[in-house]
Amino acid sequence: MIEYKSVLTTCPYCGTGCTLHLQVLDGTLVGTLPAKEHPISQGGLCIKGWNVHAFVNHKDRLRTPMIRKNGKLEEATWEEALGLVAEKLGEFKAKSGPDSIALLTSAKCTNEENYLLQKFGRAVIGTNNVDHCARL
Amino acid sequence: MTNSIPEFEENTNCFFVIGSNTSEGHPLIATRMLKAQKRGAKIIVVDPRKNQIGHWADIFYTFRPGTDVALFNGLMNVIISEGLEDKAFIAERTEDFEALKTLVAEYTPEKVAEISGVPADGIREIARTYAKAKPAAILYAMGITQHTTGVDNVKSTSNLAMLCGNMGIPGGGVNPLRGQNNVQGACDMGGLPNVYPGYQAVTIPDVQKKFQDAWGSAGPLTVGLTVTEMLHAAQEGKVRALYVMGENPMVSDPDLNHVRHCLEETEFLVVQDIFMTETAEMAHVVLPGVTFAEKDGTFSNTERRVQRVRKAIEPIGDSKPDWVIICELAKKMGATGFDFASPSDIMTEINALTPSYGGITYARLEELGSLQWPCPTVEHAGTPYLHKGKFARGLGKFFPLEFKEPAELPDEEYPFTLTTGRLMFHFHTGSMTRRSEKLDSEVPTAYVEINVRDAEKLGLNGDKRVRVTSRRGEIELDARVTDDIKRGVIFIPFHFAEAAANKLTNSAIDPVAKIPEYKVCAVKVEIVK
Amino acid sequence: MSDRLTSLREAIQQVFPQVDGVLGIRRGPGGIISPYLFHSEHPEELEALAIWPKEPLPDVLRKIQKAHPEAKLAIVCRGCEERGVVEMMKHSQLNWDNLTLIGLQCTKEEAEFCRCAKPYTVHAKIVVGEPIEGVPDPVTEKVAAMSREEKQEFWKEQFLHCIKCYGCRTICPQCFCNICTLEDEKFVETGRLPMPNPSMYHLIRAMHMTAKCVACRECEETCPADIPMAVHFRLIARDVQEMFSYETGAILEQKPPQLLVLEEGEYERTGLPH
Amino acid sequence: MYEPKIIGFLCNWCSYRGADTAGMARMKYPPNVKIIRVPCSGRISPELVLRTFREGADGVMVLGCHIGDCHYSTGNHRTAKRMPVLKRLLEYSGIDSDRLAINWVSAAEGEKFATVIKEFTEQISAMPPFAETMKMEETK
Repeated sequence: MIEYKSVLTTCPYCGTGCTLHLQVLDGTLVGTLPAKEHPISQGGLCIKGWNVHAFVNHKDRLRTPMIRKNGKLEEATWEEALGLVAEKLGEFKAKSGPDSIALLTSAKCTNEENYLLQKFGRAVIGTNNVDHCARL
Repeated sequence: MTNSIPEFEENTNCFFVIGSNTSEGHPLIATRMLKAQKRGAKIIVVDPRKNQIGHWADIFYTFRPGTDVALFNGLMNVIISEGLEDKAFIAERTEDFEALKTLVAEYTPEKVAEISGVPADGIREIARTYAKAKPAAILYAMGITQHTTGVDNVKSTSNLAMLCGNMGIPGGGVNPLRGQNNVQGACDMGGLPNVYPGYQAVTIPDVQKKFQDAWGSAGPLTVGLTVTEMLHAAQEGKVRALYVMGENPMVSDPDLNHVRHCLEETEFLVVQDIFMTETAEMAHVVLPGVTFAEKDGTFSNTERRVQRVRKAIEPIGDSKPDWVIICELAKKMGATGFDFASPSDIMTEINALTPSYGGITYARLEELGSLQWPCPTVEHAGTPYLHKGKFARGLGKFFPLEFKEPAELPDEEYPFTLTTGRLMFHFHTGSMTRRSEKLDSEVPTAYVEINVRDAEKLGLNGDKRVRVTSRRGEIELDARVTDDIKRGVIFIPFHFAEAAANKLTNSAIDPVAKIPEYKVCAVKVEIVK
Repeated sequence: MSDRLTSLREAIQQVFPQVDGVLGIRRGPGGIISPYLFHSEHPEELEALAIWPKEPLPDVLRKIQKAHPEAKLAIVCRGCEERGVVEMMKHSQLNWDNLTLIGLQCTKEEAEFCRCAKPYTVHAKIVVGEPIEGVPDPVTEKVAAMSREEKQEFWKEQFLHCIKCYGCRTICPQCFCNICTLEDEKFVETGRLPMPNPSMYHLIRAMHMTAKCVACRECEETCPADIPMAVHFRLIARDVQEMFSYETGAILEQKPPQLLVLEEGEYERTGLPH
Repeated sequence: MYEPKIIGFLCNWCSYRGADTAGMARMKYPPNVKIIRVPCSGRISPELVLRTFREGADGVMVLGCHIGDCHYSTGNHRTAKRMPVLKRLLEYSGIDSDRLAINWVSAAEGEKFATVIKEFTEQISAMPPFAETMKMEETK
């Protein structure tokens, strides 16, 4: 079956909040279309919005976790990488207290992800050292 | 933003744009202003550079970077001395007007002209146009906030808006245009050192208890560190581990040489991102997250409008949605309360703990498309504009503010003022747009804008390569000679790591908001032989 | 309106057995519409079928057919979209033999929104709705009646509003070249806003739309700055008809004039010297 | 009176040789036209003409072989089809289309070449400089 759909989503660039359609053909992105009758973007987009699909499949995308070994970042499994992060954060928390750890959430991630990371920082680590680039 | 974007087209009669390159930073908000202009609304733009929006404006003036408070005081001086203020609004809804009146009386248009470079008659013209065209909206962006007087600047905008009764009405208000798609949401969700989700202060014991009850454990009663403070603390060894999700301080933060040094001092740096950013290259562990196209969720735009992000394709390679990574990490550390099956589940928890998001559910977003907070219950229709009838604190407070000079002024050795900003074709640290062929071909690398006459004085004939140096660092890049920038000011877009404007910028911060002064620092320019 | 929607659903169901998919429009979250390929396996999806506003379907069709050249596809098309499909076929962008057209005739309101002279299909065998007469185009007439100085002023202001989003080019069903002159910095300067010579972008595009514009007005609709660029295309379309007797998208067998040599009698109508 | 800048695109096979013929016969014509030799008038696309105006030309001429004499048999048919449309487009945009001239000059027509150049130069000289009428560069 040939599958073509247009997925309505929100532009990941500036704060205007234009929505757009990602055109998906057989599971791959083939383009962007604006959303007509949307209260903000009104069927239009800027040049960044029109090209929003372009970086998603870029060859530079990170595909596997990486751990620094002997000064170099080397590919690792999720198990190893998350295991190491959990171990280290636990260690610092125990040895130097929760405030020896700081977290940056992201103006590029979703509300849910921001919520989770600050919850992680406050509930699991126990610090208010949580910020993001709002000022930058 | 206190108000909404659709109101600009329908209601606003005057736009006062200051510190915002709207046509490049927020193109579709700028074109909304054009639509309003066609029905007679006036556009006023004041900026050190004549951007495209400046070319569209009915009234345009350049001014000296960092003199915003003086300019606002001058405008209010004219409005009060000509009796154009909204007396009923001031009497009913505000306090401390007399103090403001006394202070701004000192700021005559002539005096302000000397400080800001806007001619006295220009100040009168702007003041009259703004005051007579109700509803009038003030629009600003980082040009107002990224100063050591950032908080004063913001308070000045609301002083002016209240003075003319432009608060709590459709099409008016004070409208900071947020630069990133979800910077509003990141703040709303408590991605700040002083508040839990929904701006509930960490210092209030009842709030702490609320989150302890919900999560089993919560943060301390003391305010945490901001980005800038974290980096200093890392250098001092007080912060030993740093977890960075989707940020790139190695390009975005001020005084990059210092940032590099701080990150090198960090014992354990975890970076969760979609590309090998300049920051990720320094990490001990790199976790591959996914782009907006590969996950579900919500973003909150600059007008507090919460909208859905929908998964269109499967994650690339072994990458995972950021929310999945955090849940897995938390569980690895033995935490409970991270068993979410979907972002919709997470939103249910947010609904319960964040009063302003109480009624923003996935089911409602599916039906309505978007909802603007505050939206406390599932019956609530959302809030297009704030402060209707009453301010959150009761009466609106006027803040009499004296003008203060920026932290670093040009001098003989560093005679130019550097201001930084954005381009239409790129975004923030460029990690996405510079990997987009079309966008990259428009502007493949950094440049510095310099006034024609300044260029002549330097002996720059045409566009050539120059070295720009500040007290903190130096970069080499191409010059772009133009009429559209004030003399004595140069502009460098901050998207480009190879000629990072932030190697030059000053990390002096606003004492309250802790925002660095990106918009003013002193530099010199030399031709590269 | 709802009648047409029901009839269109029936027409699609009727076509389903003969094709691998039917390209149409569906109404999604928040009432926002988008192109979608409907399948006979999921007739329930037709519940979300929509007809207005329209979407640039011929371009979507081209993308699908490129990936699936053998697939039998149907497309719901209005007059303009049918013309779009015909022109794309003439420029070897679509395989006509594998296509079924389901014509959708526009209402008067829709035609007025598009200032459309031909709001009806002529080739589609299956048709929904009754064809209506074309409507006048007051915007084009207004510009045509201006003096030279007024025209210059008018376009100067319009073009200054251009934010260089390339939306008009990207959404156009007739802009399918792999290499685009508008992205060539020899002609359109890169990286500057407002564009130093905005008329270069717009006049080059107008020339490239000669005998190609199918009057769907998608470009004007997507323009954030509301530049009425179709005015140029429509005025030129009249000239092309007058000089080369070519009506874009109308006759399947007629080759586009810019690809061909001068025909008998054409030279005399160009107004060039002898 | 100002000296207009005129660019003449001349096809290699007919018009450029026509210019040679005129030169060899020492015919007099004004020096305003800067000649650019091209393989065929059909090479001159509308965007090249527009760019020539952008770069500061007050007038542009495209001279090719007579219809029927094209070295590539139908190259100049393109010219005959595109340039009239471009002239109309210039008018719709508020630009005097007389600033663009299309003509046919064979290798033997030295005299015609001199006349065409002379008449076009006079015609352009009678108009104000292009930059003054069409402020294409205004936003720079």
